[in-house]
Amino acid sequence: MNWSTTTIAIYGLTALGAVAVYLLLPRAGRSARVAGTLLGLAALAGLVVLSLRSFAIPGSEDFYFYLLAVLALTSAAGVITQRKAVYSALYFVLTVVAVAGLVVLLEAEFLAAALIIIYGGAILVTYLFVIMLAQQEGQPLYDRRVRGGWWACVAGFLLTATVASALSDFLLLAPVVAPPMTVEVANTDRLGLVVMTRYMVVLQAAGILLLLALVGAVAIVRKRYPHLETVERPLPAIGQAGREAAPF
Amino acid sequence: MDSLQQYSILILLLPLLGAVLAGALGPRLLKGATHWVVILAVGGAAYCAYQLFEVYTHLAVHTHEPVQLVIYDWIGMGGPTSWLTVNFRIDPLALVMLLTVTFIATWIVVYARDYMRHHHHPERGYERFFAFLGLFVFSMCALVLGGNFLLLYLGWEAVGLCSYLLIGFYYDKPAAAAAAMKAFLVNRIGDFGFGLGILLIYLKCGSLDYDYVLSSAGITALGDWAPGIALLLFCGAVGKSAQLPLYVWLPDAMEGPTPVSALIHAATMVTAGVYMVARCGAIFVTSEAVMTFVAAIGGITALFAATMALVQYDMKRILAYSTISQLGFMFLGLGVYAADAAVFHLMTHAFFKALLFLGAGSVMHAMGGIIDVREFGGLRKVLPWTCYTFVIGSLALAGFPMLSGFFSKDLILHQALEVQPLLGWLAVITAGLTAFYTFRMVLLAFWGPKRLPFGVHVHESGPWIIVPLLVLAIGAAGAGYYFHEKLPEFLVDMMTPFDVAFEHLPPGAVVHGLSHEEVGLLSGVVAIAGIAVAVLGYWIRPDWSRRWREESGWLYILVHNKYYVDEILATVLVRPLQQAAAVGSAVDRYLVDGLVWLVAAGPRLVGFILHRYQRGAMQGYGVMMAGGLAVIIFLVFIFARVLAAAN
Amino acid sequence: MVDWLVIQFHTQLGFSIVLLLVVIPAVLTGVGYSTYFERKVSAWLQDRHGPNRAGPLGLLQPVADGVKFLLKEDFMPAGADRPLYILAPMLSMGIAMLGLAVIPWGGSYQPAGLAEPLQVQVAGLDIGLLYLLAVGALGVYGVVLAGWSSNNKYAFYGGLRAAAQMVSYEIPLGLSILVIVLASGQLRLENIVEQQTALWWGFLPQWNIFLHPVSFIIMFTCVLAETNRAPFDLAECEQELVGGFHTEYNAMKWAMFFLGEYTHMIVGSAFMVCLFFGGWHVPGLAAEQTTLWGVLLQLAVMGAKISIFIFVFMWIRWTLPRFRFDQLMRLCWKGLLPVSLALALVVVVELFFNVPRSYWSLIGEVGVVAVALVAVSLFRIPVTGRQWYLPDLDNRTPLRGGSV
Amino acid sequence: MAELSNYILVGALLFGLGVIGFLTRRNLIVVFLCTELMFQGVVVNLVAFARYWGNLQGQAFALFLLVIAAVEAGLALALVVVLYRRRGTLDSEAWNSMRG
Repeated sequence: MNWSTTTIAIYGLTALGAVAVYLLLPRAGRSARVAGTLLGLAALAGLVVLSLRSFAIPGSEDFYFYLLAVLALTSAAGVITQRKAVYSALYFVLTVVAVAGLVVLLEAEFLAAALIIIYGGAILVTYLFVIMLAQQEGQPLYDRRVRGGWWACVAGFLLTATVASALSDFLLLAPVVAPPMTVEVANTDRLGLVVMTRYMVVLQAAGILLLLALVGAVAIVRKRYPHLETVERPLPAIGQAGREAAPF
Repeated sequence: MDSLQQYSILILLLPLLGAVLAGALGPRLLKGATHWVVILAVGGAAYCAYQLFEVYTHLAVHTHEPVQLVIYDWIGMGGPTSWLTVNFRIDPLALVMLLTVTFIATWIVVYARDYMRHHHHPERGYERFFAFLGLFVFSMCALVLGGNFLLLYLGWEAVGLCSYLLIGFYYDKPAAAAAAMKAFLVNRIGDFGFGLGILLIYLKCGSLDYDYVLSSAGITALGDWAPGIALLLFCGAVGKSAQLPLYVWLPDAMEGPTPVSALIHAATMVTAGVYMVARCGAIFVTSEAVMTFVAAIGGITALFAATMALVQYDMKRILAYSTISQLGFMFLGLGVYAADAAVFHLMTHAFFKALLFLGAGSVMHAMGGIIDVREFGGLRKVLPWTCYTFVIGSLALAGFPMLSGFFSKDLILHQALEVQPLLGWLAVITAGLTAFYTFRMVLLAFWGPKRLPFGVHVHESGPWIIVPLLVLAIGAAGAGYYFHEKLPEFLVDMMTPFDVAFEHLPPGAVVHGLSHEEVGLLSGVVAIAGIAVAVLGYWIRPDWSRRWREESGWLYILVHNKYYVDEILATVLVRPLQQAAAVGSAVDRYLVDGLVWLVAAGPRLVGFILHRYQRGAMQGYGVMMAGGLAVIIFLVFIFARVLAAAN
Repeated sequence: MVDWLVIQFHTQLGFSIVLLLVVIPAVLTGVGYSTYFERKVSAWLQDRHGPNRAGPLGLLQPVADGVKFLLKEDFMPAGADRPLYILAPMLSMGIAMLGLAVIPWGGSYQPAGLAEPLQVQVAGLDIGLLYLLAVGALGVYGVVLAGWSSNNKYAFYGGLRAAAQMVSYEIPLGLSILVIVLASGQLRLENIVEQQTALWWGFLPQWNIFLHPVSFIIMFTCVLAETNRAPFDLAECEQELVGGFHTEYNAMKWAMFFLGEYTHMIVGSAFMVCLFFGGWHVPGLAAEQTTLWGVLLQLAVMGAKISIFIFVFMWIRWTLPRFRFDQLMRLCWKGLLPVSLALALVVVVELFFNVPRSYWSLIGEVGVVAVALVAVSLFRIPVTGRQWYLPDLDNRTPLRGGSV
Repeated sequence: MAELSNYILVGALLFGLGVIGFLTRRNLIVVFLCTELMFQGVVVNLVAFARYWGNLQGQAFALFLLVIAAVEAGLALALVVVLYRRRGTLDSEAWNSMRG
């Protein structure tokens, strides 16, 4: 199989996937979910078959790779096709877990743990929190139908297909095989050394960025208007307020 | 050596620290106690300056050699070794300046504590004021301590900045804001020349260190450019030290608070020009013509400013013109190869002029901000301390025998009469005028019948004001006698280029007319005569002064209007510049802006067509973006493939 | 039997499977009896008898409960989100049990005829600590989803509270663990335990609790909050929210929440024991115990230490009153977080200056706390009380928009 | 052992799915979720490159990417809350007052 057939295959399968996603997207009227699912699975299977040719003998790691990759992609599709935002968020958690698994396969355990702790433990919980705060009653209209789905799917397909085919094309010309890892020092230690020496300034900048985001988020959300009922109440004298006995 | 380094760094850092603390903590934390920070800082700097002096004079090596301290490498100028360093040069000249500056500044900061607190202005900037003062002392010390021209320039501009900030201290007063602007702009003219001079020095010598530039090798490297460079540097001195024709900013600078006038515009900053010329003597003496030019500018400015001081009524302005005049004396001294006398005069002048300004400030303080001598009189009884310290300062300024001004002025006059007899005699006349206008002011303010402005509760100032006055009065009275032999001895190294040049003057250029004692007698007589005339005209027979004024006719009007210099400058310089600016502005507005508008019209047209497709929905833009990106990547990919195929 | 299996597989894998087969039933039984224990403890604390009907001393009570849970009607509230409603308790319990994998239950075991010793641990990960943190981070989903999917306001508030609380307390938790990680330079739990088996003066084991007591207190507090135990059980406080997130649950699904909570407690206790109390280390006994009996002894000691922790949990629950929610958050953000940050900083500085692993760190920690106390008392930082310096704002977030 | 191109493909597809979701979904929160999905694709790519190039720079960048994601989540969600308070809806089409 030479490069041009690979490219064509990638284009074709991506297009198939795009059609599947289009069918799966929520919209008014009857949506062709079953057809979409079948098409999507077909596209995934095609991709698996397409990439299988690069293994001489598939090993157990490859099995895990396919498992996690398929899991990541299906759950990612779930993120964008679910009608309820909560389900989107949960599928996203699944994606994160799958990606963390892929990252473990790539021998970056620390990053995998960080992914789960930060994404799963913090970011997505915050998302859930906001979703719940902001969406009380049923499914609003805007979640039940997408808009411009067709154009978006074409654009996304074009982007994905060009990127994927371009990258894998160049990589196919010179197949890159992973060098054996020299595991004398644990991944965490080495990553720490890199981050703390070579990327010290970036690390500092990242810290400052986080601080800024913290302050910014508080400043954005904080309300500056006093409530009408409480406006009249005089403020307690400094240092006295803690002493007034008002448990409720 | 170590202690030299420590003390010199401390001299710089203490005031800076004081300024930063006062500025940062003052408004919130220190408030009314801000002065303590700056007093301690500046006083500490004065102490360090004294210690520096002690250590320097007790060095085991040959005395009075300049000591170079390299603090750190500052700016790499290309090449592995060529660095502009921050280095200090400690030598007698720097020490004299440092001691003078820090000593006077200490007492003025003390004085400012009461003055700024009970001031008639609704005071908002108490902390700001002290922060600026600290910053000024830092800048001035950096100027004096610096061992190269770049540090000199840095300090030079920094003191200019402080001067600007402090003149415009009452920034809500239009006059103050305008005066600050004027000072800054006029100084720019001088500093432009100064900067050019420094650049030329670097071009010619490849170094800015005094050590090299002022050595014989450096002077040789400067070659024929030396006189030109000297003139350019002098240009800066003319601006900073308010000499003809750039003196116009100094009288207006009196809009600032009085302690500022005393410290910056009388005692220290304005003498930076004198310091600079003395420091760069080796460059200036390369040309006799330049020296003559310096002397001429100094002598003429002295006379010119003294005549203007004759007819002023605002005490601070009289003192300002007097300052210009005395600075003229210093430049005269420099121009006639008597640099030690000039520096000596700088020091004594710092004492008595600071004293006079502070005294005027005390009067102003008592009068509720009024400083025009026509509005009050006979204050001798109500303000005794102020009055008598003021009289001591005035006597010193007038050159009354055995007071400090007498000694320094005498040295300058003697040498001037020898080298430039014409300017020398002019200076003698100026000395007489000085005595006259000084006592005119004293008599108008303190003698005669008691007159007070309406509604002012007059009171003598408190100890925070009186003590600095007394200390400075002691200095004004005794410094001349105490130092008149020691200082020239101490400064003998600095004098070497001047002395050498003096020895090599062509025969006949030096006239040996009057001996030292005769000149002393002459100046004493002139001073006493000036005082006597003032006493006659303003105390014993007040109607005489009125008659003088009326009889002098157009001359009086001319002088009273300050020779119309401001107006002439406005006509010759400012108006044409404004016209040119108007033309430029019109070109900018119609021609350039029109072109820009035309250029902009294209996108506007495109935007007019496209704007309807902007629906404000970000995802619509996202679709376009993703599609466009995909097309670009696709094209790049195809292109790369075609290239690969072609190869 | 064990030897046979191990030799059969000739690897750690076999032993891990054996261990799993032992640990999971043991933990589940332990969980069951924790509920019994909890009731007994609360009874003792309140001077009553507690369960004493089913079996001798009521020992069969958990069995009876189990039967009841299984036989009860499985109820689905109206308008509930069906898949998530079912998924939530499973998540809650399953994720809690994931943590058991990296806990070192004992030291190393050397069966006869095997060249290399085996770790008494299901999975010895390089990043065991991080794994535990990650699993703990995921634990919140069960509660949040239960709250959301029940279609019940009280449950919903419980879920929201749980989300905010767990996300917040994860930060000081991570920082206090970071102190230990920094001090020991290890991310493997078993190595951290082994480090603590050394002795001071020949008799005192070098447990981290002696070196980092403040870090332990912070971690303990955070574990209480992470497991939703009193006094931090705001997500299920019955006075305000009926049953909180599990208001609508009953039967086995409710039991799974219960099991999840107690498993969480056990994992948390095991975590703390490993970090601060020498794990399986038996004081007074050499660390190397490779015989079967030695390993069993270590397992027993580990179990005993965990049990003590669980007892402390219960003791606290039945002793301390519950926090108010704003107090809870303030305690985290204004109390624990700054102190744990300062602790981490102190440890970093000590590491930087190569301060030996000795009482210096103790002094540093005590110093941090002293400074914190002084700061709190001097500046009156409202760590749990009312904040007097903020103007009265409407802090209620409108749930339906448009209040501007 | 899987080849680099396989991981790249997974990353690209994740990214593409994120793009499609970003472009089609109207719920602001889901839109932001989709940007995080794109981040996931990038993480896979970075770590894969790091592994196959035998260095750790990709991992370091992925770590910083997590920081960016956290920052984005914090700020974006704060904004969403404010927007929701203003209009009472999460529909991205409610916010088109910047149209030309």
